[in-house]
Amino acid sequence: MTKNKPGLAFIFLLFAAANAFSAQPGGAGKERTQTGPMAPLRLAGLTAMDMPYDAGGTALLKWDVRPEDTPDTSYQVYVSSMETGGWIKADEFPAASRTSSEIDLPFWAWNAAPKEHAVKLELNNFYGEEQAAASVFRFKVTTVRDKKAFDSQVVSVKTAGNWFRLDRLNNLVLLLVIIIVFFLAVSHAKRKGLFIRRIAGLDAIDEAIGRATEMGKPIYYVPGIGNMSSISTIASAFILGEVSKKVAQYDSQIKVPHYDPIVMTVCKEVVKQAFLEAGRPDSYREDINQFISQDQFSYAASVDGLISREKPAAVFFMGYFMAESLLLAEVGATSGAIQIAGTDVETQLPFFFTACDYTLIGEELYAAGAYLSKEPMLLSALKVQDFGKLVVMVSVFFGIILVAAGAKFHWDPFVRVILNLFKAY
Amino acid sequence: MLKETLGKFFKIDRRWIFLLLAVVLFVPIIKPIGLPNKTISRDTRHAFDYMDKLPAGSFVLFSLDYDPATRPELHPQAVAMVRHAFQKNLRVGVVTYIAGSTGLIQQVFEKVPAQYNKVNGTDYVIFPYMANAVAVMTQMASDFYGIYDKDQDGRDARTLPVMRGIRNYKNMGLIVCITGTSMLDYWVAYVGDKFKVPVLGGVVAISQPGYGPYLQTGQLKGLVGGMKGAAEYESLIGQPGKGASGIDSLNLAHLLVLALILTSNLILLIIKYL
Amino acid sequence: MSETWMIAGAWVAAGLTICLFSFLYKDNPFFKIAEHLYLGAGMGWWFQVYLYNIWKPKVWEPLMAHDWMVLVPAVLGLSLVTQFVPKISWISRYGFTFLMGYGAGLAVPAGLSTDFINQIGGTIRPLSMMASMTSWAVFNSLLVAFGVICVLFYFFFSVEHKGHFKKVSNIGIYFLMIYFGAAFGNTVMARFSLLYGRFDDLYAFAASKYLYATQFILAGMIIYFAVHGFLNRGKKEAEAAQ
Amino acid sequence: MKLIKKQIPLAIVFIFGVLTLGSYYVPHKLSVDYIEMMNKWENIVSAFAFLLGLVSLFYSHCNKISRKTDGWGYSIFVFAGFLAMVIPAFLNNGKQSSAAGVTMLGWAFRYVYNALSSTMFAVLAFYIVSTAYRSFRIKSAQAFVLFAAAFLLILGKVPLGQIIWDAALGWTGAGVDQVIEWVMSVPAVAGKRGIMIGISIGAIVTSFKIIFGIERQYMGKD
Repeated sequence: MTKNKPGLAFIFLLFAAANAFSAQPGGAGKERTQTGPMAPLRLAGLTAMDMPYDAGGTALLKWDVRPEDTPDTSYQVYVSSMETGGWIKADEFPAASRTSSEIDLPFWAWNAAPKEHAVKLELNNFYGEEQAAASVFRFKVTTVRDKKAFDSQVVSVKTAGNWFRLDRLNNLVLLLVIIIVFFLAVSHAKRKGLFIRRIAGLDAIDEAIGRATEMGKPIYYVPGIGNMSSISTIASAFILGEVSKKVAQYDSQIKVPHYDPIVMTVCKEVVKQAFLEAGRPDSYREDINQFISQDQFSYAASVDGLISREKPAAVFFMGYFMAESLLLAEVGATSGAIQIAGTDVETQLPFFFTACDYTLIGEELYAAGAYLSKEPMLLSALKVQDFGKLVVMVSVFFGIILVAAGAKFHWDPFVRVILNLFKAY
Repeated sequence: MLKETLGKFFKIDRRWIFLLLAVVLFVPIIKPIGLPNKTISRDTRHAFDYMDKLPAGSFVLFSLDYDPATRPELHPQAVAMVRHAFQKNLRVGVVTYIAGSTGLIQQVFEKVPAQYNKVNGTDYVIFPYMANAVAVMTQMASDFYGIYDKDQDGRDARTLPVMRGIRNYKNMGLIVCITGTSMLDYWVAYVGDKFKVPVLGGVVAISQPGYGPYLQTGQLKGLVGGMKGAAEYESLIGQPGKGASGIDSLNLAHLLVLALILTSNLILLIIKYL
Repeated sequence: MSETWMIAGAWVAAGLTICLFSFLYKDNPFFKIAEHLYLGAGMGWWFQVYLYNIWKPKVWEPLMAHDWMVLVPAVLGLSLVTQFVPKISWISRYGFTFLMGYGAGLAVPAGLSTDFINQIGGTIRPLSMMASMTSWAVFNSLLVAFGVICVLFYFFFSVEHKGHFKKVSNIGIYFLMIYFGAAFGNTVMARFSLLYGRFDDLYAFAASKYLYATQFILAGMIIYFAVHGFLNRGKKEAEAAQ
Repeated sequence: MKLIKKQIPLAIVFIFGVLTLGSYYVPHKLSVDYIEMMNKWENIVSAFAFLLGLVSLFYSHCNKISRKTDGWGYSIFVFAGFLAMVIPAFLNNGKQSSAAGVTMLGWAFRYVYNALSSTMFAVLAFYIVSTAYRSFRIKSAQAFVLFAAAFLLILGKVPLGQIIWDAALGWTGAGVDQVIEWVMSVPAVAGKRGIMIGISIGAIVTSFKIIFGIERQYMGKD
């Protein structure tokens, strides 16, 4: 992965160069000399342009930093949509502030020159959204010193919507890298025997099902309150398949109370298939999957009631959970069940971890499905995830060394490059 | 023998614990104990000071955006801060962007104004619920009445004595946002920063640490956090109320949890090593 | 809302609250009633929310205004209902696939920026102030970075955790433990506040204004449990005597 | 048949997935409008998904009542609860308050739905205590760390705990809030961040599987 780094940086630099070239003011900011009683004070380099990388409706004003920018001086920016007059005060700030380097854009998309003032003006604050995007606006900057105001020349611009958020390039590059790795891994998925380390807690599943069989009590499998597009629910459905296969083999009972009707239909298929694969289609019953409620706490209340009445031997909590996690787990613990939980909601993990016998933490839940089923496609996806984590570990490790060194020796541009690379815009 | 008894205690019926907790939480409601609460956190102090220093007659805009779920923590804060505003003879305007909070706002203003002889329309005004908070906040910057032309009772807002001289944020002394949602972030980002209006916040204890950066940079002038913050604010204005009794309950309940954890570990030690 | 309704409300609310709390003692018919009421009320609440916030303003009204675009999601949505007819249940795939595709498309870039790039950035950024940091702050920043790497390694599935690897992933577990403990402790107060809020309501309903709703219901509940317990004991003794 | 049963649905996933994904990198108004429209559509489609749940609920409880299974009488209360929310909603047109004050729906929300849901939420307070009693037992070094972090957070959150800390450990010069802040902003952040990063990668990979039609469990079997 370290080898890739210079390559990435090179791509960024290319873009930066291309952008610096294209970001030239060009014809956008036409200067006009105003003819009036008061000769305007010329601000060198005053240009108005369209703010890049946005949906339109925001203008950008730039002019050079001047030696006159003393602390007691301030600038006022005026905007107008009319040919003459109609000035609205849009902004006011001390002269020693608002340089280009204060605009929060990465180095490959923005030239942060400290010798230049740059002011972003969101025109829809002053005009309607339609007008802000469509008309030509005129701007002037007034320098205020000792209660005296000097107008600048007037510049104008029409804003436009842009087609690419160059500032999100780092995100896009990362996305492409992951897609490539993803397809590499998927196309090699048929290769057997991809290694996955043992996941503690999964052995407990067998133990729990065995115990339930011995005691002749049911098993509850709670898939949580996620919908089918949450990853934990998808993982949970895979685990449910494996669990119900074992349940069918042992001829034990399983119950699955549902929050989401779509998840329920999926789980019905999964359980049916599992019973079929285990060679026990006759034991499959429609009421294994049961719809409870689509209201968070009434779901919890009802499942609590079920658990405390039926006293299951084992309870699985796998999927997406919110505040009801502890409501469910504590009742399960009281009724004496072995509890195995797994969720990727990090705020709820502490409660499962303390109240249940075994807990699959975050990603372990995703891995569990792969580990149990040994399905090549799942395993290869897990490899992509490991690759991603490797990228993070390596980036953090080298990032921290480089940034610390850079800061120590005051290589500010270098530090900025690294920080920009790892920032989402 | 001792071990056996302790072993029993180890597996104590949870319902005794439940009962203990219920008692511990309920008693202070009936009879506030007034456990010492000497420390007043810096952020609450700042919030109090800021409001305290406003000249009489300044207009304070309260954005009360909490629903029944966060009521126990935030309602006492709202009551205490509104009280303080009335004590200092400030003008109070109330807006909300959470539909569930209208009833709670009603509860605040059923009792508090009467204690300070404040009149609806002259000293305070309540505006109706509005959806789409950010759009409304931005709009208010240019013309307050463009959004709120009538108050909750349908009176023309422009003619109310309490609104005299108020046109937009520039005429307001302070904005106070009490919320369990991210509404406070909106006030800071879209109003406080942009239009240079001071903003105070009141939030639930859980989200309190997240506002550290805003406080550091002064984007928030002060912050009241959780029941503790409410109790502190009450003691600053010299009016102990639900916050104080709440913090009594919480004090005892937390102590109970700690005692339980320690006992269970102590028993574990004894059973293991004696 | 008249006075009578207020009092009725207090009785209903206090009753339902105490019925649900009674589950803490043990399962009982009152809890079952409250539980089932809650099932219905929960679904009823969401039904009217969808009705008045989505179906009416976002489907019905646009249709009446001849905005035919909303037919697309409405048909996709209706397709879901074919789930109940096994023969044509494949039609529901059109609705599902739309939901899944849109959800997945949203999740990818958002996950990349907030949970991936920003988290790496957040870990290394503090050290860019190296020159002005105290050694304690430097230590903290390094500790966070070290912890993140160890925890990530704990979730690394491609190598067996043995030897040195085992040590690293073990350190990761310690960081997880601190997080779990701290998060648990941090939530305690919020939960207590909620319970305090419920008790505060019950206390309010105990006032004479509400005709002592809380006291009467609580007393009724206690009497029920006492009588029930007494009768059951009688039964048990009778069984034992046989 | 395979085309409309399988390939078109998979094409839908792919097209909407890629368009939505791409719109993140395109700031143009068209892309903003697209996302707004999809948002609205998604709202509408998921509102219909709710019907699935409602029908399932009614079906299962009607079944219980008609078959007179154990405890079928309670199922009647499901319908009672449903009507208790829906009838006032119809009467008040979905408004919780009007010029005259709280409406019937507002009443039903406040005294029925809210009383029930906040009570269920509050039950957590009891469970958090009993869980703490059971689980924070120091049986290993890891359990000790868990215990210590939780103990510290519980202690330091209330004024009385702060007084106790000052009395017992005041000599160290570190206030309990400072220690808590350190724990929350240093080691706890590391733990949380590690979990979050892992999860986000998992989510991204699974989303790819969905977009490219590799993960299609949700479509059910043919």
